[in-house]
Amino acid sequence: MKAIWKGVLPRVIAGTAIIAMSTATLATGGVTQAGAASKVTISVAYAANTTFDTTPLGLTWWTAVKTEYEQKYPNVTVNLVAVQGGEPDFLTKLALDYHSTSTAPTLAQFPSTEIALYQSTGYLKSLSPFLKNSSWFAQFPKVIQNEGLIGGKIYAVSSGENNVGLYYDKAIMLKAGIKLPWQPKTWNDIIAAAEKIKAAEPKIIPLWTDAGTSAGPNGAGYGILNLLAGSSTPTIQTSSGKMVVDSPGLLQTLNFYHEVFSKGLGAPTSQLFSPNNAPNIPSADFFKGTLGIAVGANFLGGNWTKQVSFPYWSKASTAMGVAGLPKVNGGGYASTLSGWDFGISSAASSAQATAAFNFMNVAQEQKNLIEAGNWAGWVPPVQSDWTVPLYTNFAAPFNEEFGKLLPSSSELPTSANYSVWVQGIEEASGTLAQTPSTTGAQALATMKGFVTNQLGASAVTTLK
Amino acid sequence: MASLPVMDTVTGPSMSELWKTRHDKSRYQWSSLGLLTPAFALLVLLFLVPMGFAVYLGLTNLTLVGPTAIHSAFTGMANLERLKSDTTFWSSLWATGIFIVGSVVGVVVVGYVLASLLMRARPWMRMIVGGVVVVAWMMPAVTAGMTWYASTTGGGAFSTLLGIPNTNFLDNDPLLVVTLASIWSMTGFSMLVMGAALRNIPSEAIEAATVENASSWQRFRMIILPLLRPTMTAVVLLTGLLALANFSLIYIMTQGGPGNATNILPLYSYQQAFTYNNLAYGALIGNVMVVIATVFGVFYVRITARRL
Amino acid sequence: MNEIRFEHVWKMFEGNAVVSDLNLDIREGEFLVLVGPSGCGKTTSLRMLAGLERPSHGRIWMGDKDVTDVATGQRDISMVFQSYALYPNMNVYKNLAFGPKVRKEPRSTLQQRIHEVADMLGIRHLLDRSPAALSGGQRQRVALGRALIREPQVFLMDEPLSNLDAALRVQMRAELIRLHQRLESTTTVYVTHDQVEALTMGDRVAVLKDGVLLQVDAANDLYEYPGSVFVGEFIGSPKMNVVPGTLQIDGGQIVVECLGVRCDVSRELAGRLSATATNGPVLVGIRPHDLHLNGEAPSDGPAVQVLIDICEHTGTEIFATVELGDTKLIARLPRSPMPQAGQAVEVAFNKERLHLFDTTTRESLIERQAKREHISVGSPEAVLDAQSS
Amino acid sequence: MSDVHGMLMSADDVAEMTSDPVMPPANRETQRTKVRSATLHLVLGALGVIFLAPMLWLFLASIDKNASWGVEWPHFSLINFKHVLTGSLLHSLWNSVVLAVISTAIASITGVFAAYSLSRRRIPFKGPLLLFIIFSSGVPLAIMVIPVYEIFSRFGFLSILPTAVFLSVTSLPFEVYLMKNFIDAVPIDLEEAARMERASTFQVLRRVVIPLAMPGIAAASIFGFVNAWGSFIVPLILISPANQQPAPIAIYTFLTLPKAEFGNIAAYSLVFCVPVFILYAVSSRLFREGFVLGGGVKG
Repeated sequence: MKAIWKGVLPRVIAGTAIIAMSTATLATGGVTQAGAASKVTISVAYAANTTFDTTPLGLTWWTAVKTEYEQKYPNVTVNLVAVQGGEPDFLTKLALDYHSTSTAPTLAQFPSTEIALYQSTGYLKSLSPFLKNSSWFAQFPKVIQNEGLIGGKIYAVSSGENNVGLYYDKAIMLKAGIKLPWQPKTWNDIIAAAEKIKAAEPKIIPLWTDAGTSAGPNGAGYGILNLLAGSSTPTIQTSSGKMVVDSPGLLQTLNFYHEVFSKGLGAPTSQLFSPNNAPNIPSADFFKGTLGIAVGANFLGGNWTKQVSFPYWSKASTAMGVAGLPKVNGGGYASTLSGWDFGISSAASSAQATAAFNFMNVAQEQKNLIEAGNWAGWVPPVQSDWTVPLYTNFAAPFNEEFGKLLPSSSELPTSANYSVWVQGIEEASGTLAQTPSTTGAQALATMKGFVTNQLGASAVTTLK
Repeated sequence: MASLPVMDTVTGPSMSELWKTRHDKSRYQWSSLGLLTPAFALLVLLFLVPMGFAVYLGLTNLTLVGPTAIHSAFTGMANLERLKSDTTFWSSLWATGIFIVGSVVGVVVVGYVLASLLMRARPWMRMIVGGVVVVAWMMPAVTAGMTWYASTTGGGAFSTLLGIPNTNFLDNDPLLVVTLASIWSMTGFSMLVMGAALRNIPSEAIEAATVENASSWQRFRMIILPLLRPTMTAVVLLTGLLALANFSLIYIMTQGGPGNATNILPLYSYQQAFTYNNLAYGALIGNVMVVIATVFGVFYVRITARRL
Repeated sequence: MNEIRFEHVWKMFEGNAVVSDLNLDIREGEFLVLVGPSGCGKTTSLRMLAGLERPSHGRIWMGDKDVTDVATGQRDISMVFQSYALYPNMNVYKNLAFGPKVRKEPRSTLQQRIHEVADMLGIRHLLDRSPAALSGGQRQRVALGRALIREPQVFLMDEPLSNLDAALRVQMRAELIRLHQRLESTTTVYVTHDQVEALTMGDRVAVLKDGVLLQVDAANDLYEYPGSVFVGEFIGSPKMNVVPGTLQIDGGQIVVECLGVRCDVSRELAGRLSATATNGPVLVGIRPHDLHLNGEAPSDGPAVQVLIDICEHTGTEIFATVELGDTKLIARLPRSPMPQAGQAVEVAFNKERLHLFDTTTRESLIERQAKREHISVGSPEAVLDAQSS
Repeated sequence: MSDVHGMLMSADDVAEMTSDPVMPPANRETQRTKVRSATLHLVLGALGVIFLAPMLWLFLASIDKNASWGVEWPHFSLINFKHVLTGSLLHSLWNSVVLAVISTAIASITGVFAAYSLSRRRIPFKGPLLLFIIFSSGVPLAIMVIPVYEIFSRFGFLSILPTAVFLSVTSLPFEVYLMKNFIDAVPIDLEEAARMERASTFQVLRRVVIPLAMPGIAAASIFGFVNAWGSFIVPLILISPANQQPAPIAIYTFLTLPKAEFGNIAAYSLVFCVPVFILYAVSSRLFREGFVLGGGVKG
């Protein structure tokens, strides 16, 4: 079969293609710029619509970095490739682009959950030689440094992290008779508070917990996986690479969801399943005063700033409270940790790779890094930045609080099987939200069946 | 026409020579080939070749990302084995069946009802209702999907019109809602086609039946239905094929969810290929769709070929 | 040199011969009509001449050039189609200009030529109209005009009048003849199924049946000397009566028995009796014009008593179907006294104008005068012989 | 989506359904038939409302500066239209035009040649070829995006023009089938007349066959255009560069943004629908005129 592609077909297609491509260039206003011999051209791909809180903020940041970089390195031309669409679409597109060397971006920014996948495909260059002398990388906490560590080499470096905590509307809590500042110690404390809110204010949504598949694989990272992280067995993938499809922790987590939805404490499915970026909906609900508590990601706080305006809420800093998400039976906080990382394409020439790393250097300068964190809703990966006013003042007090919560977070696994597994748990959470009569055990059985079915029995395991 | 005349009516030495050469031998003009080539080259390159390639892909372990994205291997029947025990696939097939049958039945019934009622309605009614139905049919799938999402979600047009503003039809009965959307988007076509067919039914036939005192149901069953059958068959096959390939509408509305409720085969194929990265497995599901489409296609050919 | 010759031309469609061994010479400047019932191969022959069909076997010559394999556009002919084939997307002017344009003929004189032709046909005022806005007769003229523009050596017409109403047909018939006379050296080959049209228009008429050329003759000769029962019956209206009879040759005395009566044929006719004629049964052809009330004409043969069945009035005459036992005949009757159905009358036939045919070959047993061409039907070499003599 | 054989019908046919239906004579219009007629109009009205309801949001939200998913009385403003007719969204519309025009041109031009030769010429294996054409016009080619993606990615074709070529193939079989039927209806006499005038194949096509089969060619082209214009999954997967994405992808992207601008989505979708609506309106006229082949042939 492969011989065909080496034979007649390519020539025939190529003939058509030459005409086609040249017309395409004309038709679309000449997008490809041929670099002069002495010049280096690199392409930098990023998610146009999803990483930054708004599309214009993303464009502003990337354009600023590009301008700064091109002034420093006049020999290098940077093509910014803004990949459009929601997060799942961005991931599909990026994977498609990597698939062909002609479209593979020299430098790309993608979720940390993709690193292992891209590395195993051979898409990524090792960054270890570049990072040896990198001052900024040395300032990363170990857990963030290791995000891109595979087989002793580092393939991607973080430019910002997402973690999760509890947001609550202070006024509603007071009305429900809950003392402030509120800090639940166990999951039961959360349920209890939600029940009190329901009793006091029947019209508002007591507790937001992401559910369903509409936000793509990363949606679970802002919702159910944070509870799993605080369960008695938080493991998703064993050291041998098997996906956990049954464990006490999974059952605890799904039972928690069952309790939330069967008691009518959760958000309606019209919000949870919205294709409109469900994880951001709580910021609007809080603004409208229709939501009591949310298991929410760090970026919700930034949504209320004037720059992001999603929606702009000047009183958010006083009206809203933040708390750590407790573990199941107490004993500290838990959260997932997922970052957005830079990686350099293995298809890049050494000149391009150097140029790309220099681009990263500019992007990781403190001002740029913190601005990215502010506008994209990230906790910067450099620990010292967490107390810098540029960061803390942006969405006070939320940014500072989530910086404090970061050390108690744990990484999400990264593998091809993870995308199937996460679909399974999202479907399970969706079923619990959709059909509250479903028990946690039933949802777990469905998830186990689905993931086992998709991956095969040899790729999954059960924890006791 | 005369049969071949007896040879000896022609005599003389030139005769044997005469019969040797035939001037009007079936000649193919080379220019015909030139005229056909561009279109058929395109069809071969972008239809037959991909079709064959898909069969091959379905038997490999090619993935979108991961180690087998670059170095894929032929794995024979492994994907097929997996398909057999893939409960998501079977539930997707079931959903596809319900979606197709529901769409087709709805399109035919609603299309017929509209066509026959509009024939008897006043002109202004005909203009308005007919126009609305046709506009719904013309609307590109992306827009249709969005309008249906907006109108069936909580606070949307349907729940507002029905006075139950917070009811979320889309999440309560997803498969039903997407099937309704599919019917909505194709009824204009069947209404127009069946309207034309209805107008071609000689009114004498119906009048004759009326004179014989046939009830309106009898008239429908014994006269209109048999005369309409070829048209209906064509509508059934076409809408069936279109429903089978209906990706955009559902993708915009539910992306296959919630759960797998609306995950019909084209969406599941896309999901496997591009969300779970299993290009090969996605291609195999695509092949299943081609097989289903082929069954429709064969019927379609048999019906159309008669009119060739 | 625009003589046209079909030489042993055959045309097969799926094993059937639509045209069998056609041998035909068409003289320069001649108006030749191909006539025959539908399916006789006349249109196919014309289309072969036009180059729209290729003969299966044989050759077609125009002058000394073998055009069998020459493409249609290269043959210097033009054709008027039965449907007129006017391009509906072009107005009359553009229809006329189409040929010169695709042949890249000089534009300078084109308009003048079109105006000349349009004036000749009286369609000058129609030049801006689209074919859809024309009447049948006008379309016909445009089609002619389009053919004329080319100034071809050969003019082909495929039943050009068949789509016109009766009155217009007669008028156009005359115009076509006039046109042909004006274009002196242009040969016209004209196909029709209407024998009246054939007889009125053709310098010569070629009768075809089932793909076989039966007879080529001037109109009058065809009527006077039908070479076969078929030609006798096909040419002339109403149709010739053909009845069984017996021929008795007794020295110089030749007696024909038919319709139950005996009749001595005239000396003149007897002198032309074919050498192959022998005693025994024959087919006797009597034209309705030659079967009339007893006593009406001088050379009447014996009379027979018949019953009038149906009368057809043509205006000047009445042709009546009459019954003699089981035999039905058509006879010419006077308008007064008005014949009545059921009436018994006595009719007689003109014995000098009898036609005798062989019962098996159905070919004529009467030869022409010596100066006439010898026609032996169905045998092509005989045709060639006759033509070369 | 909006197929296909229905292209022969169109919006105006609705208006044309005026040809007299089977109606009882007026003098028999009793009380009963009046009640019946009222019922009929009520049922039709209800169906009309059901069909109209989903479109409500589109129209209301497009002129509402505070639009959401819900239907509500709009805060009237045309700002949404102003927003979507600028910058990259306008560029996406332009990409849609490029995609649809190129794909239509390829399919219609190659299609008309193929249709002509299938209609008029002796061709080896003509029967099987025609069956193949009909068959592939029935198989929705959009389900072949995965193998085509695989092939395109190997040759670096993941851009707008190769995608336009693929889209042309998705409409080609039906276009050929439609155009062949129309060319069949062009009288062969006209072509023979042209041939006798020494016209070449190209001249015959250009001056006689194509003008006369124009309604069919136009119908086929409009089908091809609408097919390419509305396509979603094919460009979603096959077009890699962001600045080459056509409007449907832009609409979809709109939907997935964290901060959805509902009014803009609705306005943009309406703008996106306009060409399709216009084409249908134009084509219905074309068809009606087209079926009359002038008076050149037989009164």
